[in-house]
Amino acid sequence: MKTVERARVKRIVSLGRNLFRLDLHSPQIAGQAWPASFVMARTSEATAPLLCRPFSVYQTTSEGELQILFRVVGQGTANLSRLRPDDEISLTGPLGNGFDLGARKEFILIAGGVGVAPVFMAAKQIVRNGGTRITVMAGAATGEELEPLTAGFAPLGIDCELATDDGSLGHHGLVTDLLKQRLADVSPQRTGILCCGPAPMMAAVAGICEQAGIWCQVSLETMMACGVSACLGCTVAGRGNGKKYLHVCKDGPVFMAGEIEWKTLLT
Amino acid sequence: MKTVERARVKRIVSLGRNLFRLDLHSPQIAGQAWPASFVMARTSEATAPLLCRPFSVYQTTSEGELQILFRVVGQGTANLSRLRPDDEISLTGPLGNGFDLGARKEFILIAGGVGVAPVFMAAKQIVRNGGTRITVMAGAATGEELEPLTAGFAPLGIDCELATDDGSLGHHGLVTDLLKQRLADVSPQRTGILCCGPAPMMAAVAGICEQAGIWCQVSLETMMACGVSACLGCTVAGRGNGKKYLHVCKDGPVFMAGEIEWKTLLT
Amino acid sequence: MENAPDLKTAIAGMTLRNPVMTASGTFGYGEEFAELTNLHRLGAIVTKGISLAPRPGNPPPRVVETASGLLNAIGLENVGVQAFIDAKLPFLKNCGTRVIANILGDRVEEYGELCAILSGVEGVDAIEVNISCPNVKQGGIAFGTDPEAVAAVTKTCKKNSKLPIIIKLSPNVTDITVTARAAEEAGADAISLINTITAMAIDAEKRRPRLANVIGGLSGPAIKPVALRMVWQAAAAVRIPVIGIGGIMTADDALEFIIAGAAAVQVGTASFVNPRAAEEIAAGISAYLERHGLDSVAALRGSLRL
Amino acid sequence: MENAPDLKTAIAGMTLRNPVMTASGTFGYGEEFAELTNLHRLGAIVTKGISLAPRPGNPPPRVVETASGLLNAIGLENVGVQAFIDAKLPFLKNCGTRVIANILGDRVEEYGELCAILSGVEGVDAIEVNISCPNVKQGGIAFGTDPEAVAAVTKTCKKNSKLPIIIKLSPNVTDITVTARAAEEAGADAISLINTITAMAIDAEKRRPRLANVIGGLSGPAIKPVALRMVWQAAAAVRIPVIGIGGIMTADDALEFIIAGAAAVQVGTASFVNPRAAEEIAAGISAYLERHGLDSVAALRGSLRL
Ligand SMILES: Cc1cc2nc3c(=O)[nH]c(=O)nc-3n(C[C@H](O)[C@H](O)[C@H](O)COP(=O)(O)OP(=O)(O)OC[C@H]3O[C@@H](n4cnc5c(N)ncnc54)[C@H](O)[C@@H]3O)c2cc1C
Ligand SMILES: Cc1cc2nc3c(=O)[nH]c(=O)nc-3n(C[C@H](O)[C@H](O)[C@H](O)COP(=O)(O)OP(=O)(O)OC[C@H]3O[C@@H](n4cnc5c(N)ncnc54)[C@H](O)[C@@H]3O)c2cc1C
Ligand SMILES: Cc1cc2nc3c(=O)[nH]c(=O)nc-3n(C[C@H](O)[C@H](O)[C@H](O)COP(=O)(O)O)c2cc1C
Ligand SMILES: Cc1cc2nc3c(=O)[nH]c(=O)nc-3n(C[C@H](O)[C@H](O)[C@H](O)COP(=O)(O)O)c2cc1C
Ligand code: FES
Ligand code: FES
Repeated sequence: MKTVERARVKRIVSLGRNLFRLDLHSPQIAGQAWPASFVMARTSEATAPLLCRPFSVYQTTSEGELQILFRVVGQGTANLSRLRPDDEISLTGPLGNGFDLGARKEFILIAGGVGVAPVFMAAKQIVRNGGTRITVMAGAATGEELEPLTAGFAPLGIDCELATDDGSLGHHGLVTDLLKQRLADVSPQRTGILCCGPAPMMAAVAGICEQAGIWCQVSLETMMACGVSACLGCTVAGRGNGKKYLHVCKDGPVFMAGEIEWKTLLT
Repeated sequence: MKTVERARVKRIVSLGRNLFRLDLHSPQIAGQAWPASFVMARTSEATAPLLCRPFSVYQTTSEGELQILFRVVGQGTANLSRLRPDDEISLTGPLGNGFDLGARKEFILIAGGVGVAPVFMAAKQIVRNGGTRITVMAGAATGEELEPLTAGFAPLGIDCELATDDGSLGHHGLVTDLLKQRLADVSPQRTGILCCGPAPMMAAVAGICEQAGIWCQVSLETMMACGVSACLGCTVAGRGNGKKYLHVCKDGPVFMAGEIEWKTLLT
Repeated sequence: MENAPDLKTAIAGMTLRNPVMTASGTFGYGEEFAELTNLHRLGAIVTKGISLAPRPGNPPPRVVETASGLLNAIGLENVGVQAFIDAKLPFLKNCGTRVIANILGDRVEEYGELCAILSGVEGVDAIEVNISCPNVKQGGIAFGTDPEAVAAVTKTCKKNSKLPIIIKLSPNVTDITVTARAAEEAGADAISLINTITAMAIDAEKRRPRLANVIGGLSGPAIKPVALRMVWQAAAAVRIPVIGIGGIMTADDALEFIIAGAAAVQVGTASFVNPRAAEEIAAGISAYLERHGLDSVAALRGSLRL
Repeated sequence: MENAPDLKTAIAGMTLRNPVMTASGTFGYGEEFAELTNLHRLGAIVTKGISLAPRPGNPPPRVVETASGLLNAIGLENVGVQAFIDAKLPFLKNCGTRVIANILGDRVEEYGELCAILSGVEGVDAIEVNISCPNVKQGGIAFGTDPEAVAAVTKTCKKNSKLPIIIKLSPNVTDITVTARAAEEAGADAISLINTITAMAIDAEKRRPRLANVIGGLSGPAIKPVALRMVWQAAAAVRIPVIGIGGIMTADDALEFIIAGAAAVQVGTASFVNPRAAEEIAAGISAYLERHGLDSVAALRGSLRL
C-alpha cells in the first residue's frame, strides 16, 4: 500500500561530484518497497521547484531506513543535496510496478550511472531468493563516479563488469560492448536481463536482446507530475501502435523491452 | 556608491528563537555603509521567493565584515537562517538615506525588536563622533529576545532602559512608557530621538515627540521590490497632503517623524 | 466556540460536506488517491474529463514544470463514458463523498449526449462541463472563449440532464464576466473557474517546444493571482454560485477565493505536490473559522473589505 | 568561431547594440542603475511610463509578492513629460545606449500630444506606447483590449511623431493576434508584449485586498509561459518586429522568446532581483550563439523546430 510519509534525514553521503546517497528514516515506505519501486520526494516547501521528484529505492533496512542515490541535475536535486540530518521531507511511495524476478534462473543486471539503484535492489532480492547466477554490467562517465555506485555488489558476492566513457575503470567504452562480448555465453532460455540507465543505453540493450531473443526488462524515466497515475503526464509510446501510450508511473517504470517504441523516447 | 556584491557567509549566530545574526564578508558594501543604510539580499536562486529582502546594516568591521540581524517571519528569512559558512548570497547596497547624527548633542535611541539594528549602528557612530550623551530605550516581547539584541550597548558604555511585553526583563509594558517617564528630563533644544521598530511603536513615539516638541527621526519599513527607487512600490503617504507619497528606499528609510501620515501606515 | 464550525456548502442543489473539491484531471477517478488521503473528508471529487469515446491523448512529453507552475498538454486522455460507468463509477459510488463528472466534447451535441447518459446512471451527483476544448464546427476556437458557444453548450446540457450543471469557464478571455453571464443566462446552476491558461515553454538548447503539442495549459501557484481576480469579478457579475479554482495549495489560498466570493473551491495541481492537500485544506478552513469566531464558512463568502 | 557573434538588432528603423532592453517601470529612468550595471552594455533603456501631467500614483500598499511573481499597482506614478525632459533626459542622452520613452494616457489625444512633444526633443530614439491604461472616454476599458482603440492610438502616435512607434500590447485579451494585427495595420513600427496580467491577492487574515488598488498587474517568472505563448502567436501573425517581454530572468529565458520569433526582448522584474540581469542576459545570449556556432542573433529568431 502506498503512503505519504514524513521522512527524517538520517545521513547524506557524498559519493563524488554531484552524486549523493540520502538515507532516510521512512519506516512505512521502507517496509513495503520492492526492486524498481520509486518514491516521490517533495524537495522543499517553496512553490519553486513545485513538483515532487521521483527517485528509485536503492536500499531499505528492517529498521525502517530507506536509501536513494541521486545526481544533482537541477534545482530539486540541489535542494536534496543541501539536506542535513534531522531535516524532514515528504515522501510518497512505494510506487510503480517492479522487476519480475520470479521466472528466471540467471540474470544479467545492466546499469548506467544512478540507474544502478533499482538494479542493486533487484540484485539483493535475487540473492535473498537464493542461488541464482547474477552478472552485473555497469557503466558511467568515469571510474571515480562508477566505483562508489558499484561498491555494494562485492559484499553480495556479485562480480561487476565495468565500463567507463573515459576508460579510467574497466572497459573503455559502452556497457553495451560488455553485453555484446558476453552474448555467445548467454542462454536465451535461462537468462533474463534487467536494465536501468540513460534512454539511449536502454534502447541499445533492448535492440541487442531482441535480436538475440533474450528476455529483457527495462526501468524507464519520464517527466512525472504526480507519480500516482492521476496526471497522465508520464507517458511513453507503446510499440506497434503509435497511438497507444503507456504510463510509466503505473504501467511501469518497468516494461518488457519489446513493449516500448524506442524511437519516440529518444527524440 | 551602491554596488552589487557576492557576499560570503562567515558565520550565522542564533540569538534565540527565530532570531539570527548573519555575518557576511562583503567588503565593498561594508566599507561604505552608514547608520540606517540597508542592503537588499537575494535569499535564494529559486524564483520563489522571488524578490530580494531588505535588511538594515547592524555592524561593519574594517576587515570588510557586514552584519545584519534578522527575525524569521517567512520563506525569505527562513532561507537566510539555513545559510552555512562559505555559502554565498547576492547583496546590493548600501541603500537609502540615513540618520542625521550631526546636529544634536544628546540622543535618545529607541528600538523595538530587530529595529535595534540601525539604532545600534547609530549609537556606535555617535560614540565615535565623541562625547554626546546617549540613552537607549529598547523593547521586545520577552527578555529572552531582548537580551541578545541589546547586549552590544554595554561595551560601548551605553546604558539601556528595557521594556518587555511579558515583564520578564525591565519595565513590564511598552518602550513608549519609558519615554514618557523620561520626558520631564528631556531638553527639546539639545535632544534628538532616533527610532526604529514596529510601526505602531514609531507612530506612538512620533506622537509623543510632536507634543513635546522634540526632534525625532524614524526609520521605516515598507514592502520593497527593488530598493533602488525604480519600482516606486515602497511608498508611504506624506503628511498634510494625502496625495503626496514618499519613497522609503530613496527618500528614507529615515524620515522626520512629522513628515509621515501615520494613520495610513497603521491600517 | 462550542461547536465545530459548519463547513456545509450548498451548491447547485447539492449539499457538500465542505467547500473543498478536487479539480478535474488532477485526482484521476478518485481511486488513485484512496490509499493516500481520506476521500470521505472531501467536499466532492471531480473526475478526469470524460468524452463519449475513449481518447488516447497527446504524444509525450505532456508535462513540464515552469516557475511555480505546471504546464500540461495531456490532450484529454480518458477512458470514455462507457468505461467510466463500468469501471470507475462503482468505486466512486462508495467512496463516501459527492461525485461530479467532468465532461468534454468537440461538438455541442456531444455535451448533450454525455449529459443524457450520465443523468441516467446512479452515483453521479452533478456534471461539470469543460468548455475549454476546441469547437470543431467553429474552426477549433474554444467554446469557452465565445459567449454564444458557452450559452449553446449550457442550454444543451440543461436540456439533457436533471443533474446540476456546472459550467467551467476558460480564463483565456478579455472579460470573464461576459462568459460568466452567458452561462448564467443559459441556465447554468453554477460556474467554476479557472481552467488552465494557455501557455508555452521552449527548450532553448534544442530549439524545440517542451510539449509535443507545442502549447498547453498552465496551472499551479503561478496562476493564483489571475484566478483570484477572475473569481472576484465573476462572483460580482452573477448570482449563481461560483467555484474558485487556480493555484490553491493551502487553506489560506482557499480562503482568499472564498473571501473574494467563491462558494466553494477546487484543489488541482496541489494534489500532485501533496496527495493530502484537499483534505488538509478543508481542515485548515475549519481551523480558520474557529480562530476567527465564525460559525460557518457561508459567513465568510464574499466578505472582502474594500 | 573567430569573431564574437553579432548581437546587433534592427528594430523599427533603429539599430540596437544587442536585443536586450530594460522594461518600462522596472528600470526607473536609467540613472537609478548607473552605479550597479554597465548601461552601455544594454540594447536600450525603456523609461518608466510618462504622461502629460505628473501623476502621484496609487496609495500604498502598491506591491506584493506572489508565487514566482510580483503583483503591482503603482498607478503609473511619474514626473510628467516636462520634468522628464528637464530632469531625466539629460542623463539618458549620455548614458551610452538607446533611449525609448514609454508613454501613457487616458485619452487618445494625450498619446498624440506626448508623441509630438517627445519627437521634438533630442535624445529619444523611439516611443513605446503603453495601451494597458483605462480609456476614460470608453468607460475605463483598457485601450489595449479593444482592437479599434489600439488602431486609433497607433494612428494618432504615428501622425504626431517621426520617431519609431512601438505599441505595447496587453495580455488581457482572448486573442493576441487581433490586437497585434490592429497595431500593425494602423502603422506601428513594432509591437512589444506582454504587459502585466491583471491579477489580485487577498490577505485572508484581514480579509482585505493586499493592494490598496484591489487589483494590479502580475509580472515575473510566473507569467513567462503565458507571455511566450502570446509572443509566438503574435510573431506568426504580423510582419513587424515583435519585442518579447514577460518573466525573463536568464539568457535562456530570453533565448526562448527569440526562438519563438521575438526580434528583441525586455527584462523587467528581473532587474529588481538582480540589477545586472539585463547586462548578464546580453552576455549569455552571446555565449549561447558562440556555443551553437551561430554568427548572429538574427539567425536564431523564429528558429523553433515544430
Ligand atoms: C521512476 C523514476 C526514477 C528515478 N530514479 C532516480 C534515481 O534513483 N536517482 C536519480 O538521480 N534520478 C532518478 N530519476 C530522475 C530524477 O527524478 C530527476 O533527475 C529529477 O527529477 C531532476 O530534478 P531537478 O529539479 O534536479 O532537475 P530539473 O531542473 O527538473 O531538470 C534538470 C534536467 O533533468 C531532466 N529531468 C528532470 N526530470 C526528469 C525525469 N523525471 N526523468 C529524466 N530526466 C529528467 C530535465 O529534463 C532537465 O534537463 C528518476 C526518475 C524517474 C521517473
Ligand atoms: C529598510 C528595511 C530594513 C529592514 N531591516 C530589517 C532588519 O534589520 N531585520 C529584520 O529582521 N527585518 C528587517 N526588515 C524587514 C524584512 O525585510 C522582512 O522581515 C523580510 O523581507 C520578510 O521576508 P520573508 O520572506 O521572510 O517574509 P514574507 O513571507 O515576505 O512576509 C512575512 C511577513 O512579513 C511581512 N513583511 C514582508 N516584508 C516586509 C517588509 N519589507 N517590511 C515589513 N514587513 C514585511 C509580510 O507582510 C508578512 O506578513 C527591513 C525592512 C525594510 C524595508
Ligand atoms: C494535468 C492536468 C489535467 C487536467 N485535466 C482537466 C480535465 O480533464 N478537465 C478539466 O476541466 N480541467 C482539467 N484540468 C484543469 C484543472 O482542473 C484546473 O482547472 C487547473 O489545473 C487550475 O487549477 P490548479 O492551479 O489548482 O491546478 C487539468 C489540469 C492539469 C494540471
Ligand atoms: C513595478 C512595475 C512597474 C511597471 N510600470 C510600467 C509602465 O509604467 N509602463 C509600462 O508600459 N509597463 C510597465 N510595467 C510592465 C513591465 O514593463 C513589463 O511589461 C511587465 O512587468 C512584464 O515583464 P517582467 O515579467 O519581465 O517584469 C511595470 C511593471 C512593474 C513590475
Ligand atoms: S506521473 Fe502522473 S500519471 Fe504518471
Ligand atoms: S523599493 Fe522600489 S522604489 Fe523603493
